[in-house]
Amino acid sequence: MTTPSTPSWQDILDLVTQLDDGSFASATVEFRDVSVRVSRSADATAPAAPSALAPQVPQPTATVVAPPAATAVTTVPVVAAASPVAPVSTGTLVTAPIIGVFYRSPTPGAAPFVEPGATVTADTTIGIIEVMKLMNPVSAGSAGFLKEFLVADNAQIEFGQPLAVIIEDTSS
Amino acid sequence: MTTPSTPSWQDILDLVTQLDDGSFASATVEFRDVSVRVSRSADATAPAAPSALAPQVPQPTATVVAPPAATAVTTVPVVAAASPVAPVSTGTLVTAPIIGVFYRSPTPGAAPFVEPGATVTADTTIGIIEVMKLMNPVSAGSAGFLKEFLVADNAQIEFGQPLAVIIEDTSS
Amino acid sequence: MTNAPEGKIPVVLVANRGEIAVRIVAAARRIGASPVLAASAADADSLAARLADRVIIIGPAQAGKSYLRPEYVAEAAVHAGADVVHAGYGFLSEQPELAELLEAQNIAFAGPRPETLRAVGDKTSARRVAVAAGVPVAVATEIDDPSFAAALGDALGYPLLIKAVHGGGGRGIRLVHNSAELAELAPQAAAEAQAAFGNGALYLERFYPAARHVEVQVFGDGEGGVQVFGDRDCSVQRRHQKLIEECPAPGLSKARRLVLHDASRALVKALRYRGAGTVEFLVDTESDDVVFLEMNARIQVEHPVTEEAFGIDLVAAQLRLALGLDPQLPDVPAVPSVVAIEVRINAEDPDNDFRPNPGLITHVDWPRGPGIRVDTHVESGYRFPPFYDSLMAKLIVRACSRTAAVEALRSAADAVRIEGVKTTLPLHDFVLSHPDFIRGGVSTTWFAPAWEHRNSLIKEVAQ
Amino acid sequence: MTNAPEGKIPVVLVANRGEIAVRIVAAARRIGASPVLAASAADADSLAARLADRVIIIGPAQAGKSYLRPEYVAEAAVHAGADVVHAGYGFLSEQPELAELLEAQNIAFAGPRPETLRAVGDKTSARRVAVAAGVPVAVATEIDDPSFAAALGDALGYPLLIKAVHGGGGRGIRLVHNSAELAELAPQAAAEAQAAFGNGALYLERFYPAARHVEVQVFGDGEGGVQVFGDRDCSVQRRHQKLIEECPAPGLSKARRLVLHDASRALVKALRYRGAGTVEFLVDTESDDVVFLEMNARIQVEHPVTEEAFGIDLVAAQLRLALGLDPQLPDVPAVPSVVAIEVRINAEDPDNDFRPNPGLITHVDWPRGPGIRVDTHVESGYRFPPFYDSLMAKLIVRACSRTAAVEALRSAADAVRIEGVKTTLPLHDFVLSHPDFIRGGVSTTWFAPAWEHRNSLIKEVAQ
Repeated sequence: MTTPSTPSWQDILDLVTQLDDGSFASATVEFRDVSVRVSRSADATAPAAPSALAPQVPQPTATVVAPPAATAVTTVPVVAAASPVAPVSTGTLVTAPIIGVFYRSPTPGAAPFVEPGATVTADTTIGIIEVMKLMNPVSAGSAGFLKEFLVADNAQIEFGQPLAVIIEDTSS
Repeated sequence: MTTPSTPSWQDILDLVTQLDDGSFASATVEFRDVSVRVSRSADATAPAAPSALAPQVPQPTATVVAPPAATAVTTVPVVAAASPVAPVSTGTLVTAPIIGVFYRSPTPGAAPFVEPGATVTADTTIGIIEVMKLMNPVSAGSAGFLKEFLVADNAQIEFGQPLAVIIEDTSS
Repeated sequence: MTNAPEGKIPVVLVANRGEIAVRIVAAARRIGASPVLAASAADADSLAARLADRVIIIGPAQAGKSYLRPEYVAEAAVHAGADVVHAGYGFLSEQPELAELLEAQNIAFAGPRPETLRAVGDKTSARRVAVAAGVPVAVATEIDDPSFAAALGDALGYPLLIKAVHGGGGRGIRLVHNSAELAELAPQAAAEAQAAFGNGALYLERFYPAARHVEVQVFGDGEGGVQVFGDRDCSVQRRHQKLIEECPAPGLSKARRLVLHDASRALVKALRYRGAGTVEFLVDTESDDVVFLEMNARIQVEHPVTEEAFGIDLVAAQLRLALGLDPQLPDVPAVPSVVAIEVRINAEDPDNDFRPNPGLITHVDWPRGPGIRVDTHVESGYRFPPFYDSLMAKLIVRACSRTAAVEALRSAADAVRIEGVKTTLPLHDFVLSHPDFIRGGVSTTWFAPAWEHRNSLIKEVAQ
Repeated sequence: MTNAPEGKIPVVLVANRGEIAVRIVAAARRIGASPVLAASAADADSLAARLADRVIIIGPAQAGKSYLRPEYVAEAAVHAGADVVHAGYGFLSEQPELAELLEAQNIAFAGPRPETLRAVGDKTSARRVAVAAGVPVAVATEIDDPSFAAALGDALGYPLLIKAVHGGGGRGIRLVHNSAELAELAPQAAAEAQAAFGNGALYLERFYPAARHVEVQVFGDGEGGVQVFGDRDCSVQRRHQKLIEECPAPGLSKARRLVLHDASRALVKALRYRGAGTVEFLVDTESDDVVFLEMNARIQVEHPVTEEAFGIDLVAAQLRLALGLDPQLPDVPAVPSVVAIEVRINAEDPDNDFRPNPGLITHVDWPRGPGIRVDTHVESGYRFPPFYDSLMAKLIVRACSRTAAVEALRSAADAVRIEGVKTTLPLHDFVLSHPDFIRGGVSTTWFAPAWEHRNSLIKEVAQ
């Protein structure tokens, strides 16, 4: 039996948008197991102990990935607290366009397509995902430099799972 | 299954909108397991201890009576919003100590025990409740004047139902 | 019996709480009636209250000032414009006073006539009716002279109990295993009875150290007509509290089942019994003896196993009969084609001598799947009250064989999640996995030592 | 087939969504296995996702990029360490590609062998297998020369359909009622078929204007062993979509039932069929004809009525068999001792030509009570997605007779509360109250005109 009106992630985003559009200096919203606190100054929002995401339903989310993104690239402008996989980070996430096994090199033993810190264009291949023997290249999706990989080489990954962070080239 | 009177997420959003449209410098709203705090300055949102764990089980029905009072007298210091029966009023409620039929007179056609506006002591009988042919007197419970009856003569009443309002004699 | 006027939706007053109130509300819906709940102030927010069309608060939380008061319930029935009152089990369900108050108001009572309630409500009178109807009862003989006790005992057979005629509450009871023991203890018992109760009169009763509790579900039309809906085994008990029940009783021979069913039929016929009832027996595992215990003149906690096994709705049938309608119960075979087993999940701490454990149930998840039924009033966020009994839920599983049912019930019990209070689920895990229970047919004395043994093993491991 | 290593808890990958995913999770729990859900991103928060031990997102919301991709599901099965994959119904459940990919990974598929899926997946090949097994099929005759059509038609019997051999999608089909009509229309049909399909070849097929849809539930051991679990009537249909199903099919003669069951048994034996399957027939109400339609090589939406009627768990049996275990299904009589009926509650607007009606379900309340089963993934606050089919819930009721079951289902359907979206509940209220349905045995052509009639009456009243 569920939590009739437990807000979805989209609801949370809507709320944050609304709060942001509003004129609040800070705000705290708690609803069931959800709490949202925002502030216009950098200090006030230190989330006290009762952390936001304590799902009361046996949420199997350990493996579930942040926003069910339809595109492979998601912009993460603020704290990405939703996914246990995604670290707190700014930048642009490259997410898996497909389920499979992620490889950083074209063949075992070969050099990786790119190393962290490397400059990439939107079309730069940063890895491949193998699904049932079929290889699918993954490109960076935006230009900038590749800050870090979020999954290990050879890792089983799901659709939508964050793979790497690109710091976009804002000068261009 | 659901909680008719637990606010939905939409209710929360509406609330936030309303608060933002308002001229509050800060606001805290807590209801059941819900709390909303907003502020125009950066200080006020320190999340108080995770708010009261009132059971989220819904409150029933139109016929149910205010606080399940064990005693027949309930003080209503502020707006009595809980009961659909009790009007917004200050004073002390005389509630039914028993289920039955409420009579304002000792016998049909006789004069009422008291009329609204009359002065009463704690022991003044203000009516009787008949339950299966047994008569149970109801006393005012506190001294003052009887402001009004909240149920009609001859009405079927439940345990705990507000019967009358006494304005207590504060001079004494 | 009252017939609701043609076209009017009948109103059912539910005069109970907890899971059975929810169950009665469902039965009212089932027959197209409008359920109204008579609740204490503590239950004003309960699931049954929310499912009912209306709630009438009859008194404060204490049952003695609400659920146990016939006049309050009758008053609520009048307020509700009720056509019938269903009192569930416990509380006023077998009180002739309520039935009589309602009769005076021309409101039906979903149960037997008041005189039937009186006839079966008292053990002595129930035994008298049973004997008259040819129902087998426990053999008992009064001892006129303690020095002749051994001869009487030899005629009865051993083991047997020496009881004080004027005793009670288990006091002055002695278990003896043979003639010599009886000869030795009888004078002693007489002397003690004289001292304790002012009267030394004794009687002897056969004692069955390893008997099963088997009961027969009956439904009478009030005019001598009887339908039997199989039997239930309720032998897994702790201090006379049933823990697990099943339908049919496993491993009963055809002959023995016939004795039970025929005796029950005879009793119901003799009483011109109206509605649902249960005839309880001791069924010895060491002899062919079958002994009448008592008749319960109400719907039982464990009625769902019978409903599941036969595909019937006993509570709806009670309401229909009380309203003067056809109860719509089919004739069924003596043994159903499927097996149903129930476990009672109580808010008790099994590791703390089953101490009641009320409180806030922060989260609850009931299992799902075919053949699984959960009768409960408990939901996430429910504050389990300290005022009433500790039954949280009945988990019932139906399957095509007893083996399949035991296994399915174990899986289902394992899938129950209850957070916030301690429950008897560990007990069920223990019983449902125990080879004795899996084999079937344990006696009422089986559970206590088996559980003791389990606890001592756990203690050993911990040390 | 893979045997899970001794002692390891088997992992079941659930490759579906909605109510059937919840159902498969329950079956996994039932056999003590660990359920892992392969879900699209749209279903990451679904009830099945919360009930499973783990969720693996296989693709975006669109089924074409998630649930319909065998390689994604197989990949998820590898990630999950699955021992068996259950694909429910629809999506990949009858796709040999998935079964083959899994076979290559040594993961069991809870369904027939890939070659069986191919054999029965194609109508022509299925008909060939059926004929070989002695299963009655619709009589059809190819017309070599349109001018001889009438003679062939007279031999077949009327009414019949003229169909183009190379036609399809219902095009070029003509209904004729007698010899003269046939003689007149055949040359015309040949000319049109020539024009439309480049080939004028025609054939004649018996047409049954008032036939029922009756299907037989089978379970094969994969080596020629067969168990039959009765029959279901699914004749209440709208545009070939089943709305209401029941077990057993009402009013079938013993002889006719025997034909259906024996034919199904023969077909399953001939295929050495593995697991649960359904053999569908047209059963004419105007003659004794029985005609094979097709075999569905999966668990069906309507499987619960069979489970409820016989007290079995077909989905657990599928999983057990796929894991190399005893499916633990009993032998049952041809006709169950109780009756089960199911209504499908869809998120469709019956007053708007059954337009799909997804959206936020603000509140839902399912009925409770004995014999009531609700298979659903819908809860209060669920946002019913627009991407998939409109099935919200299956409400199943079991009772001791068909009359009792219809009545109980009507009460139960009446007690359903769904707020936020329009549903097909008004349709069920209409059908369950209709004397034709109450009588039992309506044909597949019954619903459409009856519903039309109801709507025109409502319109009249409104004017």
